[in-house]
Amino acid sequence: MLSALSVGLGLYALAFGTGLAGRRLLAAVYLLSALAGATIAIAALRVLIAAGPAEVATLPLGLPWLGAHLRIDALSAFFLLVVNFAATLISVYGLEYGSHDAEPRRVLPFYPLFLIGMNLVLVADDAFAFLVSWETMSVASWLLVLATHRQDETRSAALLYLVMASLGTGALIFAFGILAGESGSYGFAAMRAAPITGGKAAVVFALALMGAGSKAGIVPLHVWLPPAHSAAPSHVSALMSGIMTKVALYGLVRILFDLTGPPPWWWGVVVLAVGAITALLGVLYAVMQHDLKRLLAYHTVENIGIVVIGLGFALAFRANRLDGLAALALVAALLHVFNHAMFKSLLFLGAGAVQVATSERDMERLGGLIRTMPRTAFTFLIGSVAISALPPFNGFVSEWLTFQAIIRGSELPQWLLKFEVPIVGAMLALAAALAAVCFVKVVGVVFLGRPRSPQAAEAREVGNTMVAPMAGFALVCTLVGVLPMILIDILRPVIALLLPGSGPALAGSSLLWLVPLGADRSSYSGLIVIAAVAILATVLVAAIHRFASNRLRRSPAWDCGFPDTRTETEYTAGSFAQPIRRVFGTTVFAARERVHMPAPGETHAASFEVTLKDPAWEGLYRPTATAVSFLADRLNVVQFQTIRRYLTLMFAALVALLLIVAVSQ
Amino acid sequence: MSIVHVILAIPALAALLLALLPSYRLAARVNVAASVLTLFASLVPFIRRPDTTPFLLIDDFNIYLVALTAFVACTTSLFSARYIVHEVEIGRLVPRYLRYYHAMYQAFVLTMLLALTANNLGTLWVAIEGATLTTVLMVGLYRTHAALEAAWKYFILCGVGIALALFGTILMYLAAEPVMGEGLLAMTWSELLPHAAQFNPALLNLAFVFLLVGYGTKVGLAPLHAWLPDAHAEGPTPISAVLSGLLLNVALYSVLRFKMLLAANPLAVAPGPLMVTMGLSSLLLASFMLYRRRDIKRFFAYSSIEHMGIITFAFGMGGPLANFAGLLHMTMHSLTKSAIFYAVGHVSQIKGTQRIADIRGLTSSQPVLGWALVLGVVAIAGLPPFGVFMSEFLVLTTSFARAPLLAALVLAGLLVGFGALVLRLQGLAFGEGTGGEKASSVALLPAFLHLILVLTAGIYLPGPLVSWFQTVAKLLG
Amino acid sequence: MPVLANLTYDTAHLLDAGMLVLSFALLYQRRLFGVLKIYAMQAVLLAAAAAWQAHAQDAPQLYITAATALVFKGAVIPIALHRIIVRLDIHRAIETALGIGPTLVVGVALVSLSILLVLPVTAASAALTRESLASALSIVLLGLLMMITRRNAVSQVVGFMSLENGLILAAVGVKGMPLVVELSIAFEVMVAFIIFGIFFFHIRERFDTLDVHDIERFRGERS
Amino acid sequence: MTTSLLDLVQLILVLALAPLLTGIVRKVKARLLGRRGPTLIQPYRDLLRLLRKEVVLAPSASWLFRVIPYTTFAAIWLAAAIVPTFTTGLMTSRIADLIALVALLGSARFGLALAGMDVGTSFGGIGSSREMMIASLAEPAMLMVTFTVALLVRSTSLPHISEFMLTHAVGIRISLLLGLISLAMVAIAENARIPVDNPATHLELTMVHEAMVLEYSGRHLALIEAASMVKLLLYLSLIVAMFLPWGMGIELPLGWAALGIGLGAYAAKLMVGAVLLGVFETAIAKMRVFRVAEFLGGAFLLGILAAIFLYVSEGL
Repeated sequence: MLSALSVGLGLYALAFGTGLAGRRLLAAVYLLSALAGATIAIAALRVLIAAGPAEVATLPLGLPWLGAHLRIDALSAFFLLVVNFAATLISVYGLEYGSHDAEPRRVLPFYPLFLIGMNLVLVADDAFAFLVSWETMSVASWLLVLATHRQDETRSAALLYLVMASLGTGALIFAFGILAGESGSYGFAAMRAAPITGGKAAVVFALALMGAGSKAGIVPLHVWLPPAHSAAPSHVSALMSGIMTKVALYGLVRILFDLTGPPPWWWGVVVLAVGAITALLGVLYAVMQHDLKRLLAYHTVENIGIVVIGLGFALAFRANRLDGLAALALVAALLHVFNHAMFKSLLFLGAGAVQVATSERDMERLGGLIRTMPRTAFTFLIGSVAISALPPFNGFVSEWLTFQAIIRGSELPQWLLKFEVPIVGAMLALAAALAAVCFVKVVGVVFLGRPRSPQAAEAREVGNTMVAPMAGFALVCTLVGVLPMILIDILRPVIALLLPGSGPALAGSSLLWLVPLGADRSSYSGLIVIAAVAILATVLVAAIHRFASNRLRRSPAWDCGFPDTRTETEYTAGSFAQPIRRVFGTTVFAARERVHMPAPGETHAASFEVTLKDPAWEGLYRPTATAVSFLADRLNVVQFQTIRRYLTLMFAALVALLLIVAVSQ
Repeated sequence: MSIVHVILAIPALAALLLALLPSYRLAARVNVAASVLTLFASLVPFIRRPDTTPFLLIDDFNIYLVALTAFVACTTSLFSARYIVHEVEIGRLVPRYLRYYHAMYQAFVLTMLLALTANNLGTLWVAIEGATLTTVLMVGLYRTHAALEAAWKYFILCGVGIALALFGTILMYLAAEPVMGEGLLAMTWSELLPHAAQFNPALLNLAFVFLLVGYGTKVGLAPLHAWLPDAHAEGPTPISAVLSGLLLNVALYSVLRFKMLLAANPLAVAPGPLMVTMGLSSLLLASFMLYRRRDIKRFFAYSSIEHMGIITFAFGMGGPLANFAGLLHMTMHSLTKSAIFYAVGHVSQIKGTQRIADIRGLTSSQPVLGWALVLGVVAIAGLPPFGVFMSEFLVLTTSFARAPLLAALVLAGLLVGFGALVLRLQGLAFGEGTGGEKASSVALLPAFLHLILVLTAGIYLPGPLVSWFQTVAKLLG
Repeated sequence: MPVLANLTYDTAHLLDAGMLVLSFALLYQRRLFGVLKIYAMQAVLLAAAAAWQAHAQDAPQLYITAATALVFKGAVIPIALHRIIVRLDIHRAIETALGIGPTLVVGVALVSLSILLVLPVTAASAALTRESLASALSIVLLGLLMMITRRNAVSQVVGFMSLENGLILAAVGVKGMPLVVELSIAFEVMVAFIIFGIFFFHIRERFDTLDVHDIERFRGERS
Repeated sequence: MTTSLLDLVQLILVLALAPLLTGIVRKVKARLLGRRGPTLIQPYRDLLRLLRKEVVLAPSASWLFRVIPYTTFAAIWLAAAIVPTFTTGLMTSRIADLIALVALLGSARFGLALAGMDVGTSFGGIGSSREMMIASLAEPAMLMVTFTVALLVRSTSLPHISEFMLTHAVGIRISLLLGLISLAMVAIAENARIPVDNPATHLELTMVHEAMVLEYSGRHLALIEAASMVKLLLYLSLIVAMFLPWGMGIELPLGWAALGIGLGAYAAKLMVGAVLLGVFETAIAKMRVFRVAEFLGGAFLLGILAAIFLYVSEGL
């Protein structure tokens, strides 16, 4: 594996080099990246199947007395698989998409660098190497976001992103500071050997949640995510949303399940609450959004929340020695990590295709693309059903498993958890349902109906090199949805690593049947469901066309007798979201609708505008910004003093220090 | 005649020679040549370390600082040659002003090297004072009202500082005299250190206060920092580079020398708290000040104050790791900041302004220069894989394990400053470029040289350097 | 010989005290020429003190210090400053940033602080050293105080120089301090620079202009 | 009989009974309003008539529009077949548990809502958006009921639930009662019945489901109509299977007697359900669309309440 990894990283590095050379070598960069991704992904897959022992290596880099420790265990391998598999397809997509970039030179070098950073995070085995890779990842992605630097909002997004990323890194630095202790033993091995407990562990927990969470985008540390992810070029958005957030979650899992000792039960309480709030708020934000890529980014927030819920249950069960259930929850979480990486990448690539075809991100100006871009539309549709957690696709499987974990939540002894579990379940259910709403909106407004703008009307299907990766992702989504056990089998070594003695996860399951909790409990067979529906549908079609009628006539839409060909009369994303906005928006986002209807005789158009307030922004970020600028203003007077006053300052400092000494004697 | 004498002799002779040379073009070349020679000379001690004399010494602490100083002086002289020529071309400078510029430059280098290699507290003081005198004239080089004001302020504030430092030195002798007996011995650093344990701790404390305020003024610690931003902003850019890259380091070096003496004395009040306080105040003040800066050079000058604050904080915290971090950070900062000033110098020449607001979209209009600036700021902002990250990582981890509250303050300061740096950087380097650019021959070799060094240090530190750092860190307690 | 020891001690003490009193006088004095005169007197006293120390510690090199003090500070510098004042036609009266009364109060506080600092610290060292060190520290602080309470450049320079007097006094007071001559001379150079600076920079009135907008324009910040 | 055969019976049964059920409901309502009302087999006639008609398709309709009716119908049909009706011993009941069932219906609705958006008429949009809004509240409520029951039974597989309810002395529990009410409310909403929606309305602005499928005609419309009939049956049998599974055949192989009892009991329960629904619908008036949110919110909260009740009682 290590050899494969080094080969892969070498290829990435080569891609980085060629990227510096400029846009002529665009194809080379993306091909090399794809190649590298494939190499590492295959190796990681083999490691997981073989379920061998962890491989370690130490390089004479980084902290001189420590060196850079690398370690590839099942957990790293799984995430390596996720990252590099997705990266491979996305790189292929980049071959064509990249040539549409305004300034490829601002993307080419940093794209492989970004991937290198993420890969290194996954294999780092000491705090320093981990954080260096972590920040390298941030810097590279920051520069990638700045690829569209000419828009002002991009720059503000990039600024917010990098500052939040550094805040997270700061938190992680502190967390590792505690784990390493005053002696400064930064190696993960040493941390595992001497697990901390009590107050220190609590601080580490909080800091890790904050550090990894700010990168993963858990509420309220999510504000940077949508603007940053949507500002970047779409294949980069796919990397950031689909993959980088997973790397962040890897950090969380690594610290909470591996580096710290057995968790106290209240960790579960906190993580569950955070996850549930993140999932629900994320999807609510998304429903209110009409910018395609922003909407997808907000859904990333939601899905991160779902994963975090799974982790929360894993922690809670583990704290109560219910290792079997912990394993179930962890499988659900990790499975969702994989699934989200797949369908979110797919969706972002689809959004990219739409952008290439129409140069539009605003949903209100799209529509009817299913006729002009059928293949993109089809793959995007699959992605949408998958992310809406509907069968027969992969999103459903992981959420189903999460629900199974929730149902067993009653076996947790602590009262707080007992009360929390059903509420978390309710919020998760609500989130899932709202996701469906949101993606009916997306598919319905973007791909169905009639084009709302000339660009949308003149859209052309994108090339095969862009469609093929999307099709690949769609295929994986379907496959995992239909036969989830093939992936869950791969997950077993990870579970064995993180929850030793939990026994094989989902023991009762077979390739066909998914049985989480023992034979007569509950079961699901994606394959049979899809097969049955398919058979019944075909039978119906055959029968009806044969015996009833197969005649068909095209004629204008009925529309209750008032067909109106103007596309202004179409239902828009805004109007589609209105019911939900009425129900939730007013309370959560202080949503205000302002309608201006011109009086009869006035010629100008009527107007309708909606204002939303992000509670996190209003409550947390704006005050901070205000405080900083206030202090900056106050302190700024120091710059404008006379020399005599500066001397007075010096004098005061001297006297003060002298007084200190005088007192201390 | 040991190598140290050579190291000192080259700039001394060069200064004399340059004082006689009328043509600034020729002088610039001689300046470069002398600097290169000094650099080579300064590498010799790595091979054979000269033995200590009552006045001069080379030990683990200053051996790499001497090399660093010579190196930065050398690269800056390269940059300066190009810069000065252009300044004269655009008429901001007239050759008459430049008459003693290069002589002063070499004299300044001499004082820096003397201060580093001085084994005698008096010599050290004289060297630092000399540094002040030589730089004052160069800060005031443009003779504009602002430049004169800056130079004058610099002179007065540092003059008072120097005076206080002298008083501290006298006290230090007073503390040593009973143990070491009268005479030179009691002012010879290499002799003081072994006996420091028996000195009168109370006197040591008193002396350290004066030395901290005195030399601290030159380090630019808040609230003694007032001279620093204007001196950087109004002087010619090569001088800003050496001020940030060398002078601050050397001043801090002299403070540390005395800190060692206190560290060696068990009874003395640990100087830690004092340094931590001043370090933190500098860090916080500077990081907030960054937001309101409109002049690009003053902006980076404040960033220098910020970093001096971090370094001082690290040494104040003490302990092998924090001290190691401080030493590393000193080196990294001097390399990075001088590189940034090289880039900034070219930028302000090309744009014909130092107003941040008037400089935009450099990566589009001046790719190489723009990206050099981006790299520099990324490095100074403490982002990996550059060396500054390593030191900040060590400072934060070690201090958080011991004093969480202080560490949190440091992180807050760092983040605030970070925000300002990124904000300005994005304005400078990205977005639509502004027109009105004057052609200029850009020599970025020095800048990239520095940045490559910083990058390598971030990934791999050579063994000897590490061992020096570690021995010094031990001495610093 | 105890008597002689006493004599040594008393003389040194007398000189130090005299210098200290003159520092107060500097703080009190409102007219520039008066300031210069007082400074000159202080310099003379310094020279005497140095000479006395040279005699007491029989350290001949201190005679040089004494001589330089006498020549430069006692004569050359005051005269030079006198000329500058006349040449640049600087207002003869002094503006103070802090009223004379409060200044003197602060001064007393500083003196007590320095005594509080020095006397306990130097219990070990010779009485001679202790006294002169205490007064030296007071003189230094008072000089600094003068710099920050006066608005005129010249009086600030004088403040700086009396601060330097304090330093030299300390240097000569400390038993067997080497390099005193070199250090004091190095310091003279700086003082010379400053005086030269006043001339060179055409600083008629002040180190700093009080017009704040002006400063802001200088520092390229607003505007 | 072998179970595979029974599965087939189940599949046919749900399809065959669905229109009849609708017919009964209509009849009951007509009678309560003092009309004679159509015959019970009228729904069958309607469906057949529609099947024979040609399809009129808007020019802007895409392939999705034509595929959805079949898949939707197939999905709902399968779902109906999964719910145990007269016996718990069916293979079909195992392929998806309660949660998967809800999700399967979700997929069907997803497709239908997309179809509503496809032609690009404003009515389709209104219908889809309101349908999804209702669903977004109904689905969680449904899941909460599921949790409640699953918690008691420690399983989400329907046959297992029914067996448990039959064999164990569950007794009357507050949580179950709350769950039942909540489920009933969800069923009303999901089947577009009064007071949430009116299947027989012709006032477009008050329509939800009907507006969504407004553009459908011919065989497609027939399939959608049939689908909603099957769905109604599905929900009734769901309530039956979860809360009153009396008479279901448990032990396999199922003897003729048991089969008879099972079928009889099922038919009787459907009858009662239909009558109750008819009475309810005539007794109450339709509510404004945005009141629906409160209605379903109520159902949702009842569900949560039920779950908490049970979680806590489990804890004791």
